[in-house]
Amino acid sequence: MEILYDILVKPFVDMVAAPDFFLQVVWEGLVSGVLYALIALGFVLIYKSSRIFNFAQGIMVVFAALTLVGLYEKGVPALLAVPLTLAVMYLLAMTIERVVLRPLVNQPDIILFMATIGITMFLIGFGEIIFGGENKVMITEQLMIPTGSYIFEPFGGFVSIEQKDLTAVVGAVVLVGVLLLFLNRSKMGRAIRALGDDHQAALSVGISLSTIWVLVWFIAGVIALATGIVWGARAGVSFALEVIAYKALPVLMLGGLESVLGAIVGGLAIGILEKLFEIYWGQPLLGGNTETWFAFVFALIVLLFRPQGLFGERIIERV
Amino acid sequence: MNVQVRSDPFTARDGEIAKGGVLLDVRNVSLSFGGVKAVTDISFDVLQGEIRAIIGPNGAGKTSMLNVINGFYTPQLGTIIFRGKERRSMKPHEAVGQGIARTFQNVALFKGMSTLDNIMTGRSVMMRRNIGWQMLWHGPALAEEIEHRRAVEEIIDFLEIQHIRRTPVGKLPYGLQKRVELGRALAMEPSLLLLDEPMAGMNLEEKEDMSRFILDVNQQRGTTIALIEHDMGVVMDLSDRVVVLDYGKKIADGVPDVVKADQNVIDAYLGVPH
Amino acid sequence: MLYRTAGQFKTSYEADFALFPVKQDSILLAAVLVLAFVVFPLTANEFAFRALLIPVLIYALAALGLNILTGYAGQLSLGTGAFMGVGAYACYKLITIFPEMNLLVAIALSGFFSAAVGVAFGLPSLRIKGFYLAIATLAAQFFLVWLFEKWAWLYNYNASGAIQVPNIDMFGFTVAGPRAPAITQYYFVLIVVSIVTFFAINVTRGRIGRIWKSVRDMDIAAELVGINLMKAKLSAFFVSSYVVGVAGALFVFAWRGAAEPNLFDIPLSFRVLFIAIIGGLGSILGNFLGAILIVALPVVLGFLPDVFGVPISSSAVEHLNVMIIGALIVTFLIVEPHGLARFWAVIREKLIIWPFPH
Amino acid sequence: MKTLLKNALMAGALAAGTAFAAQAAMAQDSIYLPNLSYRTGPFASTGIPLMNGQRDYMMMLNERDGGVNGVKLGYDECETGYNTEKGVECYEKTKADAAITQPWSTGITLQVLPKTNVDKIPVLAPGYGFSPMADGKTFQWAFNPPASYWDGASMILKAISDGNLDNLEGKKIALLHLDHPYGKEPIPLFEAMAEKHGFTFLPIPVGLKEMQNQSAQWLQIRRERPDFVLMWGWGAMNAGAITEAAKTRYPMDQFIGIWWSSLDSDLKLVGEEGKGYRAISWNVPNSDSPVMQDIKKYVVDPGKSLINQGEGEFDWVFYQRGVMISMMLVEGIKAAQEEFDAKVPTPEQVRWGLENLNIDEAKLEELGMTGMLVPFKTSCADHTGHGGGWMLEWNGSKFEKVSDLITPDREAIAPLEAEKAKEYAEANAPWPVNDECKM
Repeated sequence: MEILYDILVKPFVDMVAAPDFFLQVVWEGLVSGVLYALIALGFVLIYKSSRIFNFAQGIMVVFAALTLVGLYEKGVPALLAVPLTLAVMYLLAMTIERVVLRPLVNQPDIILFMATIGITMFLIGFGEIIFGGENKVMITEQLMIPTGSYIFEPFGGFVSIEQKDLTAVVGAVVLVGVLLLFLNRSKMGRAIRALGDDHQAALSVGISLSTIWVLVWFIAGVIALATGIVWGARAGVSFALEVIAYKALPVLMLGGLESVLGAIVGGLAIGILEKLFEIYWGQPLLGGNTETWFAFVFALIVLLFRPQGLFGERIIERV
Repeated sequence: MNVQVRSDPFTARDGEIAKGGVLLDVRNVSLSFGGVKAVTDISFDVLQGEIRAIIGPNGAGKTSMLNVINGFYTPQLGTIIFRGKERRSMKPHEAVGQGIARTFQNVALFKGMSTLDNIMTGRSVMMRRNIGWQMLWHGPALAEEIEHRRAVEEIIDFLEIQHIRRTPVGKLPYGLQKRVELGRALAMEPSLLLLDEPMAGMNLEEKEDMSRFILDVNQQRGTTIALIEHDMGVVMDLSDRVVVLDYGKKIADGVPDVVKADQNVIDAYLGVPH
Repeated sequence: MLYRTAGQFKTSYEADFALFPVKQDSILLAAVLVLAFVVFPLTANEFAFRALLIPVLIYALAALGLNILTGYAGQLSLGTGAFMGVGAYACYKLITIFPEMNLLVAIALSGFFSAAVGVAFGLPSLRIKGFYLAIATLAAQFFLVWLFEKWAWLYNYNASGAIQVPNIDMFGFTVAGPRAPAITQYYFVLIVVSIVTFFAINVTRGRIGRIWKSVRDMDIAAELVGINLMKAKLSAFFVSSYVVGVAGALFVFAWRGAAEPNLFDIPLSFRVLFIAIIGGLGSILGNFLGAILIVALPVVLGFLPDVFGVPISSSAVEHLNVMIIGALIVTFLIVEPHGLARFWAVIREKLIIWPFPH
Repeated sequence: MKTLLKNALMAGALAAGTAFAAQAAMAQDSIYLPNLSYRTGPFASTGIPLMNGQRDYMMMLNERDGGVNGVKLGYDECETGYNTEKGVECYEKTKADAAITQPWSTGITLQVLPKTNVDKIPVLAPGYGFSPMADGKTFQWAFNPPASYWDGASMILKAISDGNLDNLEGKKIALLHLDHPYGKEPIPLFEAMAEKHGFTFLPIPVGLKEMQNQSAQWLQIRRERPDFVLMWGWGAMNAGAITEAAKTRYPMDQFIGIWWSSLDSDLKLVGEEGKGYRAISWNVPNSDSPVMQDIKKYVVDPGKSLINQGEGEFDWVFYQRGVMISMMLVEGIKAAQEEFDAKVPTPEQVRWGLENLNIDEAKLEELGMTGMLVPFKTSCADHTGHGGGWMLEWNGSKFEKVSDLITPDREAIAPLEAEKAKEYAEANAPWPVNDECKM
């Protein structure tokens, strides 16, 4: 009985007993969730337009952040380093399109997926040769990101909100907004969406496939840079950052591989839920560190009931 | 690992039905997908040993009907009686167990496998040596493999596809793929064979070959056949009886000459608005 | 002319079902077996055993297991490493609980543990397909590795959380543990791998193999020719995880000698997946070719700077190594997406008709 | 294009086959000292300065003195990326010619440990590895001078209790540790001490994937309100923890790390906010000491060093610790050369040398390292030396020594070491024990 109490009742009692702490947990989860959502967004864009499950999104985050910091260390002013990094990401998108994607058109999904793992390994080796393996400090202040923190004191406790986390959240919202505007309003954006729906149809309206692919990979690169800046501001920039790419995968499962909205909602939901689970169930009952698997198991369970994910389209099988 | 449990694949189709008896009886079947009606209140029967055609314009619900018969879809209303036994819902592989085999409108072969292997999969249901024997290969597993290989080679000879035995079917032209698919269905030794547009996309010569195969199967093997086909000439020549569907409803049923003269059928094919 | 098949006729189905209907293939296999059983043991030094021969065999076996699932049955899995872990921990527990147990028996039994876990995590495959399933197998990957860390019973409450292989004797030879000579371990691995490979070849070319392949090529059609999808998929998970589990047990007992939980983490899964894909999905031979490439390449690359006298630091070699393997994967996928096995098949075709161009 | 690539692949395969036959042979007048380094992977940031220090000291000796007693020091790195599998591969690759193996990770050490009994190669794992390795009778080939993790744990407890562990009664002490053999090493000692002295011990593991995002762990710390947080962190984990500590407003003066959590660049991430953070260490950097000046003169200034001078790596605790580690190895070799009158001592002779190290104040002075390392002495029964350590404190821009020498409570640790060593030997029976050692 005691175990049932610990599982079913005590966590909620704890939540109510220390509401300020609960709020802090939710906030921390939300911030992680925003980052997961950003990475998942990069995945979704590429998947939508080219059916490629881009495993390299994680290393692109590291690569973008390292390029930014590396350029700054070489003496480039921070505000100039950002557009230069974007140029590098564009170059990367172009190279990937030319060298990898174009020769692999029409290959099965798994082959393309493996190719992105190949790209990941290549970029890891390449990045370490160029930038070295040391931890680097994100140039937070130089980019004019505030570094203080706001302290709120509700319910007699305190909730501390880092300004850079807040900036990350606001920045992500703006980025997503711009992206949605672009996808829905601009000619290019509509082309990308058309490509997601039907390759042939998109081609028949006269849009070059390679132009779109370069563009999409470049947008994924922009998202990667944004992710790299905010995440790097939290914990420094190093190759260990690459592992957060895995966290985007359950988000995709939950949100559906093709849904922008799904990536955002899925990311936030997983960020918050895994934190709550870890703090209120994982640490007291399971010895902690449940964040490594919680998101996957949670997404798996949801998927068993909705195989297409929360926002994916229902699949009707036909012969 | 027994994929299919059946006492003896070759004889026990509980209660053989004499030629001319009712093999399959479809009664008042309705099927819809989320409010869209595919098939409404359809009844017809298939007699032992006949060739039964199901025709109708595009979207009439023909393929849905076949899917209901072999258990891929479960109808919301109505019953299916096969060999005198009523069923409501079943899995497709169970329908195969009862002796229903089919081919598909868009060829559904296993593209990575050879012609021989494709047809051999039709025998999977009848093969029963467990994984232990399979691992060793020699002994009973090999004997079983050879026994079924013989049956498959007979089908290969019958369909005149010896020369493509080892070719991966993905590389075959469309007409041959259709033939291989027929071979796979035959390998299941069905008592009811469902053919979904067996001649779609074929040239005249190929159509003639296919017609000959269908007639041979029906006459030499005594297999009952239900087929969907668009080519009216073929349908009228081949089939014993025809059922006509339009917008998911049955509009005519009878021997070819009667159906051909039916005003509803003519209207449906000419597209007279309802 | 060397590889002429003309004039070799089959007069019975038995002959046609022989493992190698073409005589030259059998000769080649015999040559490879002689090489593996006689020549290598006579010539290899300890480093060659431990850094090349033993790992190639074990990785090939793991890839073979994965290939059954992904290459034959079409179910992509990213959790191979964790299933190897299940095999390894099961074997460790069996050996420490029953110290008298023969190691071969323990390894054979430990496969069943990973098979059971594999089936449990294979259940979602009945509802989830493609990449969704691949991500779902990551749930197994991360959860199991976490469990290896947290469930102290698994590693007998060792303070370090690692498992250590004791010295194990079998028929008067020390086959596992720090005292085991490399050559004994090599033979041990070689025998297990040969047997499992023989079984795998037979299973994949018979009825069960056809069922798996039909599910891979078109699962709906497979169901409509009477194949029970649930049994087909779960049996693939079972057999695949069994082989992977055996490979995992060998991995720790016959090669590494000790293991910590994060050894079985995602990089191992990817490594095995690379081998299976570069070797060729849906091929048995490919696993061995892939393993030779992926295992040997870094070792060889590590030696190259010394050989050519290029002064380059070992970390730079490592970076280059990662880059080269990444580039190689991409190159292979572009040049021959069906892997080394297809590469060999093409060469063989050419040899058969040689010296004529067509 | 495709045919071209195919041909290239075939040619590559051929070249690879022939290249494999060759192996680097070592010249007679040098001693091969491989180091299983990690300059790549998630732990590279901590590995690089250590490796640089090790390398530069040996290079300096080769440049300044022509090696030791006329024998060049053949320092060589084999890259592991802190990956156990690669580590074992490196061990196998280097062991044929090696006089020593330096595994550089507790995981690799544990794997290599049983093999060294058979291969007869000494393992040098200064300040890491398995704490019971101190028992030299059981672990004949393993050395972890000048202090083990259990020593470190004991020293930290001493420091926070003002020398009397009973002062900790009723207190709560959290151990933030990497969820890896290394991070779990001190747990048995802390558990034993908690029971003996009545404090609550709370281990908080940080998974390898969670190193950069420790918010869950720090939320737990905020909820549990421990009186002290001790850290067994490594690589990216240190920086993550210190950032989170600053963010959670956890008092820095109650936050103490083991020696591997004292990397300057980690603390530079937080700068002023990390002020007051302490770490126990058995070495103290002193860039003006004669030895460092020689390294500067012979290695750094001629541009032969790999250090990042812009970051001030030369002054870092870790870089100079690497120097100390190489010194211990070289002293072992020197001892072996003298005892056996051998120019290039065999691995067995090096083992004797490491078993008879006597690094006292006089020796340190002679080497130009006064005050840079705790003095210690090894024997056949004691492979650690248990020299003790000092507290270093981060002052916002660098680490400063803030305590006198703290020594571990050997009386409390020794029985535990003996017990665990015995357990280990039993679990790995038959395990050879050095019966000749009568101490």
